[in-house]
Amino acid sequence: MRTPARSGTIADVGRRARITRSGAVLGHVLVLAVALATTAGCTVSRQEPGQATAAVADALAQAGSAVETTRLTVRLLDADRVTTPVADAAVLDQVRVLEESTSALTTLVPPDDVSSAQRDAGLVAVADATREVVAARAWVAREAGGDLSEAGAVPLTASELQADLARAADDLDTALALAGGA
Amino acid sequence: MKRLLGVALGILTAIGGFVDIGDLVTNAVVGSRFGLSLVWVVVVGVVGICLFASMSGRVAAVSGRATFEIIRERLGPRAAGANLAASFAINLLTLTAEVGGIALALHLASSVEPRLWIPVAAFAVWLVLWRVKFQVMENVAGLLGLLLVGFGVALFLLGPDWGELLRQAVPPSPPATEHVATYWYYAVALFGAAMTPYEVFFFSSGAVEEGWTAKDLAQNRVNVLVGFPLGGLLSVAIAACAAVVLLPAGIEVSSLSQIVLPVAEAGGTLLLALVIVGIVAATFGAALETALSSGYTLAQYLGWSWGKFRRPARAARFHVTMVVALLLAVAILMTSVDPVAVTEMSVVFSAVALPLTYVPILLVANDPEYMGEHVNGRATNALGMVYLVIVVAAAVAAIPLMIATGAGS
Amino acid sequence: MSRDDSPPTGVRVVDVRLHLLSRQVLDVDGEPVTTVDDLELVAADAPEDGRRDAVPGEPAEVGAILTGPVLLTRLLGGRPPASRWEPVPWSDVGHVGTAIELTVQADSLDVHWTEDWLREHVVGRIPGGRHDPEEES
Amino acid sequence: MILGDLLDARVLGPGGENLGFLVDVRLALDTLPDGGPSDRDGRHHPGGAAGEADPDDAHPDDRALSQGVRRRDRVGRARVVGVLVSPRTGTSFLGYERTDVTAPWPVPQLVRRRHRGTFLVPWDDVAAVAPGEVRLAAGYRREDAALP
Repeated sequence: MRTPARSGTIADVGRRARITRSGAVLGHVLVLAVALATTAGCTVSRQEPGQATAAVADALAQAGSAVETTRLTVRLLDADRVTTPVADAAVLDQVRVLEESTSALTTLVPPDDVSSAQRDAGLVAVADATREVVAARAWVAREAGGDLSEAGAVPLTASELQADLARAADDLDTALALAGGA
Repeated sequence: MKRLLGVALGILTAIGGFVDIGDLVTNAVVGSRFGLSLVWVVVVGVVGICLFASMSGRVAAVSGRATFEIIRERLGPRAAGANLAASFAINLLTLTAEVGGIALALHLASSVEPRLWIPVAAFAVWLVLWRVKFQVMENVAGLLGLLLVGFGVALFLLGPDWGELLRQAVPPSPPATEHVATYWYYAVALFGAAMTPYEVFFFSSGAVEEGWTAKDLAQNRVNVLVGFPLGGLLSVAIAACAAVVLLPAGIEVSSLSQIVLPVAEAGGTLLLALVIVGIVAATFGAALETALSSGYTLAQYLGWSWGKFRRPARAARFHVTMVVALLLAVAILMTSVDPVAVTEMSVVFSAVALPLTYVPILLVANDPEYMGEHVNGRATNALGMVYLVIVVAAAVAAIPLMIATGAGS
Repeated sequence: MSRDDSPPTGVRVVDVRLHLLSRQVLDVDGEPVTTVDDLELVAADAPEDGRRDAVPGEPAEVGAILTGPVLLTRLLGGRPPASRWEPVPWSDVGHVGTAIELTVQADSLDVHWTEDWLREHVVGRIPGGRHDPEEES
Repeated sequence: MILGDLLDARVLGPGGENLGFLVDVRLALDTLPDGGPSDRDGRHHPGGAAGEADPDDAHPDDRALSQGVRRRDRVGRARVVGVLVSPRTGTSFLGYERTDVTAPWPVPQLVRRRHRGTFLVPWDDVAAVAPGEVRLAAGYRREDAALP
């Protein structure tokens, strides 16, 4: 057959044409995605100056959720409505959430004095909450039959623990109000 | 009588098989943050998956070709190859989420570290794929998954203010504390969770392998049209439990352990134990389906022999693909990534990938070359086009919303 | 060529991309073999032994279904040397429907080496690899 | 020659003018009488387990639906009829411009519009094939692209 000599030119033209076509489609898709992303991005409050304050509020809301989860878990375990593996897992998960809140606050660079004060208040409240949740985990372990009775920091009763957790939750709320959160 | 039993079994497994880790996590997260104000999305998603699954089942049964064979035929090797890469990656993400879900649920049952459960769970999935008669595994996983009805029981035991729940749902009224972009982000995630594409690969491949007759097709349509809406009701119950117990306490769901707390509150340890078994079964069943789907997509694109009815040696590349997918899933989980985060990611990307499978199925369902007299009717096509718009809109919006909201935080 | 010599009863017009390319190829037992990645065109009415390549403008017909590396080059451009084609002779094709059905068994074709290799060296060696999942064990 | 050389190639007229892209190749398949020596009954599904049985006299409800379209004619040679040229390329693999499928509205209508002007050139009129480029002979014919 009159097979084309592989003289390059024609072959290259054809191939290039093909590559350009698929490249053009990909290009359109990318442009569309970026355009959408930027327009959508503009509508969100994160882009505004109160960024640091919002980040503090987010971290505190997260911590608040963790403390409330722990309170619920302790109440359920005390009423024998939840199994100890679930209770232990639930509280352990909350310890991790509080770690995240802490690192969110510690890695934040507050741009001004106001947000700096908010951050510091938040750090104190989260540290306090972490202590209480860790204590709750020890209490759960003891309820599960782990021999931790020697550990001095473990609250003796569920109601003591609940009171501590409630105080920690209130402190978080106060700090959150300071950061303008609901 | 036996026939009735078969229908009942089919419906029950469809209900149990509807909920997977994606539905579980997304519904609980949404319930704890938005109450029932996103229930409408579940309704839209359930109608969509009914339409999509029954259409792909019909296409597969009539044409004798499974979904990814059709995608390759219609889109050609290049576009279908891109589609394959995306679908396979997202399916792998879903598989990872399901295996992680099994491990988390077993952690709740045993308090043994999830990291130790991950390889065990993956091995068990492989063993079942390798050895167990398919009908058996599908029915066992589906029926045990039905224990998730415990969420519905819990909702009644909680005795919520039904009027208030209804007010949240109709008209949808999201809490003022949440940003509107976050609301829509979770709407897309919930839609992706209800309409996960792997169910369609799975469903259509089954139809081809089993060589469905008109009778089989009719029965499967019943399974889908009755089972999936009831499964959707289960999803709503999960969201409602979170909305009743967690939302007022200001708890935002970020882990599986929080999802089951409302059940414990309502029904105590017994109901809790049943629900945990249900979660293990539902995620295990979904892990089987997603692992199979990874084999189906690749094998169908490349024309390999595939299928659960073949001896593994008669579908060697198919089985090797599934093993590789499971190993990849384990490797991802072993980087100590949070399975719940993987799940949230997987449902959003499922929404992104939906048009890739939905569009070819819709087109082929209208092609007389494939379908003969069984082409779509007018009503199906009208609904099909409405969903085409919804599916494309969700896919286009998903990633911008994800970036804008910082993945919903 | 082992095509049986019954006279054609008619003609069916198909478009390659629409009806043949990327279709599933099944062997005589219904086992999937491959997909149609490309087709080789040869000169029509050539002597049996000396098959000639197709020439534009002169009668041409399909000589073989090609699979294997041809897929990769169709994706990425270029074309593999003829020695790397994995051909299934068109004379082995029986039916053309939503799948292409062959009149021979997959094992008699040499387009299967990856499957065979994995079967012999990996899957067949794992306990249960040759077990029929539908039989009670 | 392989088909990959032809598909998506640029199509040039005898004078080198650009006519569009080669979107498809048309073949004529000889159909053979069914039930010949190479025909076998009782193999309808890839699934071995479900694939047995199904005698042809079974009740229609008990036969796999896919039998209706899966096995069409037994075919013989596949001769090249001609090449299809579209002024544009891309979505043509859907083939709507060559069939009379109208559903789902409005997809076929839009695709058809995009491929208006697609025509069939008989293989006799193809003068030369080079990678990425097909040249037509002088006095080439443009025929209707519709599939019969």
